[in-house]
Amino acid sequence: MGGKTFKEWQYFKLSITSFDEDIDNVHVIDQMTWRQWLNNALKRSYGIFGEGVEYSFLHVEDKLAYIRVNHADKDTFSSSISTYISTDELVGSPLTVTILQECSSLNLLDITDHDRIWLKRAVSEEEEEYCKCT
Amino acid sequence: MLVDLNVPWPQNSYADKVTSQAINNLTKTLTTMHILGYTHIAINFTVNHSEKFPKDIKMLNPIHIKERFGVLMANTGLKLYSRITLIIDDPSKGQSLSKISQAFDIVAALPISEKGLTLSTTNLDIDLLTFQYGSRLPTFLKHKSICSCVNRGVKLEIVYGYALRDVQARRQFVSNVRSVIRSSRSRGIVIGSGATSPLECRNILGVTSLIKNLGLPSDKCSKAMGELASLVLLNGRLRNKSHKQTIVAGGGDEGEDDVVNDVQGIDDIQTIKVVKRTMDPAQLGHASKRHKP
Amino acid sequence: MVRLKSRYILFEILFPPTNSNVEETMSKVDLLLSHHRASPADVSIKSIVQEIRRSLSLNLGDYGSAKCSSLLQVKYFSNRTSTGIIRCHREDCDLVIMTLMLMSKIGDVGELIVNPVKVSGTIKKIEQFAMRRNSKILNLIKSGQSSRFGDNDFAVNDLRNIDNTNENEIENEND
Amino acid sequence: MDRTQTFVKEYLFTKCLEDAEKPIDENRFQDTLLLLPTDGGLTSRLQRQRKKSKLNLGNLQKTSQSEATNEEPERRNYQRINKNSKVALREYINSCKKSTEKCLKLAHENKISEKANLLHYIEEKHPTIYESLPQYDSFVPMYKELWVNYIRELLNITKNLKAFNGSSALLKLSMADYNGALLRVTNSKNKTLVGIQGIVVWDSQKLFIMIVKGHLVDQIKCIPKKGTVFQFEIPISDDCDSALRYSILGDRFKYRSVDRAGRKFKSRRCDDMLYYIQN
Repeated sequence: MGGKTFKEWQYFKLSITSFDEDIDNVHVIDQMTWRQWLNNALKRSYGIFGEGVEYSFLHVEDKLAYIRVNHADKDTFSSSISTYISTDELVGSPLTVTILQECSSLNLLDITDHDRIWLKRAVSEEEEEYCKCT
Repeated sequence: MLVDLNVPWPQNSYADKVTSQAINNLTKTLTTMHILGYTHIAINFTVNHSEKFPKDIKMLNPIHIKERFGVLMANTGLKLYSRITLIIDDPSKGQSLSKISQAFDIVAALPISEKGLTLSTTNLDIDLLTFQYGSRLPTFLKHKSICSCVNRGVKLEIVYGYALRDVQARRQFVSNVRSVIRSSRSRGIVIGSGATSPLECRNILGVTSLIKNLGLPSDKCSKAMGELASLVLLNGRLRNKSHKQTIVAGGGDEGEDDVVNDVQGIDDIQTIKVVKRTMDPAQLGHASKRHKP
Repeated sequence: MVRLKSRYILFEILFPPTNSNVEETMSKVDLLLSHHRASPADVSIKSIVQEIRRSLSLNLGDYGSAKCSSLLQVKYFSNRTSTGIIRCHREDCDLVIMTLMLMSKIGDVGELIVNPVKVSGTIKKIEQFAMRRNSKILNLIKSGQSSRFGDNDFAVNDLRNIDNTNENEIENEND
Repeated sequence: MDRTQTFVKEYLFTKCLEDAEKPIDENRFQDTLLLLPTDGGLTSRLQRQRKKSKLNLGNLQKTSQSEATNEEPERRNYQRINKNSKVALREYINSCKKSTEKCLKLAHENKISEKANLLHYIEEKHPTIYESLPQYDSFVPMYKELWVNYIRELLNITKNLKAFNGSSALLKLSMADYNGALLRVTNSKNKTLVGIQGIVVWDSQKLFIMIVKGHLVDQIKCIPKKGTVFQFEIPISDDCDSALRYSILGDRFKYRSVDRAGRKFKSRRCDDMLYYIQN
């Protein structure tokens, strides 16, 4: 019924590197470190109100992460993570994140085949949530 | 008509005593609210749903507004209402709302668990749904439950008092408010202060700018404090003072006489309004000249 | 060439009586007087600007504080009436009002509320509004001593007062 | 889909069936509404009949007999009685309106400004108009004796109000009959209605038909219930001048008193009643 389709979420595909091969393959970045990194990034550039941005992890694989952000805050999110270089207290060396892909619908995400399972689950959850009340 | 729906009553449960110092602090908060321009304030008594409630109706409402704040209301022209907020943790233990909602003007639910949230959004007859903004939300808020609850007429309350207390609470407040606004699609949002001391009261310009930054469109912001909040008051008062919103006790021509604004006129226990006879059949019946608003 | 668009915010500092107890019988005027007090000496333009900057960077981080403080000046602040005027960009006047609201102390003066009253495009209009508002408070205090009057006509920051339809009401009241 | 069903139930079933839920419970009511001619062309026949013969109170009985013969006699239900009374009521209101207009025109022409001598003048010159002119004073006893006593006895109001139970009174009042009540409009979306006061002649589903005591001539007014708040007072006893004041929220009162008895009102959002608080 809503005229423009109400876009709820924005999906990011992020990759984290420290531009230094051996450190990269030594450390495995788990979800906790990702969350810590993103939190620092948002805090540094947007303060408390930045940290309030609602985001959740669709899937985390070592250096790759798929994140879902509220559509209204997608600009603050992307601007804050692209301008932040973490200090070396997390992993021992500064880390930067590059945005590989940013899209507003799930099926546009280019994923390798073995990611099918979590993607299907995310899509189904999305459908069930979105269909009911406009 | 500027409404604030949440000024906390210092008592946490029926057991603990209310010190006069706390009452004084509450009076000071109410006066500061009045200075800032608020006209209708609801004093909020938060209690656990699973607590043992006193049996008879008179004991249910510990905020005796007339005795304690009668003079204040007369002096400043404030209109005070009583509100109960039920903390719903495990729905099985709580008892029925019908007896409770007769004693209070507004009934609100504060779910702190997943089951509590589903119960309060589906079949509880309440006016307001509020959350603990200082700590994590019970669950990830889904459109389905929140929007259906808003369509039913239950409003969502944002309490900005948590933002002023300390940095950690402010951080939680920001993310909670964002998810509330997202999940309710910025419909049916009401703003309350939750001010425990005079220092935590803010005027409408400050509050609307805070909520505007959190994502609520600006027209809904200004409506949240005035129009939607008065609808919550109307809904609550009609539940007690009228039979299913058809026949209402009281009423009259001047502005102060509808069921919301007429705080003293309608006698609480008997829900009747005794008044000098003004309508007699011999009067002429044509429409009165419309006095300029 | 479009000139620099800016907004002026009239704000006021209230000192609610947290320690002295308020009996209920105080009339409306005493309540008004108890809240408006001259601000102590060390609340000055410098300390206010410093506090605003600190609160901006805490709440809005680098990006927010940089954006706002590019044009953020406290043009006028008088200790006696504890009212002041802030100039800021048109886009982020909301951010500035929000930080004003989130501030709970200035320097080490703790017990205060910074209360934004009016936003307008030119400093002249703000001054006129401030003068009208102060004169309105003065008449209320003078007339208030004796009679008890309508409940919210005096509440100077109530909703009606903010939208400008009320301005002419005050105007014809004074002329 | 369910919106249409409540509309059909509210407007169709309440009129022609005692119990509006019956067709739905026996799920005779299919989802897809088949638009068949509902009553075999009765309304179209009625239309033709109205154009042919000028129907007024006098020959009402004659037409109902003639109709009953050529139709199946056993249609006893609500519909048959309802049809004639609706026509009669409409005729009555229109004739009253026409006659009050004529009176006002006459009063204007001969510059009569007093009600008494206007009535006097009309009585002599135009007996036909006078006969169909509504008289407010003839309705006053209906309110004074009939309605007030009925309500007072319904709520068993005694001199001292201590034993008076307010909430049960509200329940009874919501099911009471308001024909003959003295109502005044206190608040309404349509601001011109505010202040009108009159005795209810007929309380129909969507409006109160009231007779209003006018300065020059009394008028029949149809006040819509939607978006209006009416106020009425029940004097505790004839001599003492204190009374109980109640108001009726028109939006929620849209069912005729006979329907209201059984109807259970489900609690609804009151967003449309904002005019009630904002003056």
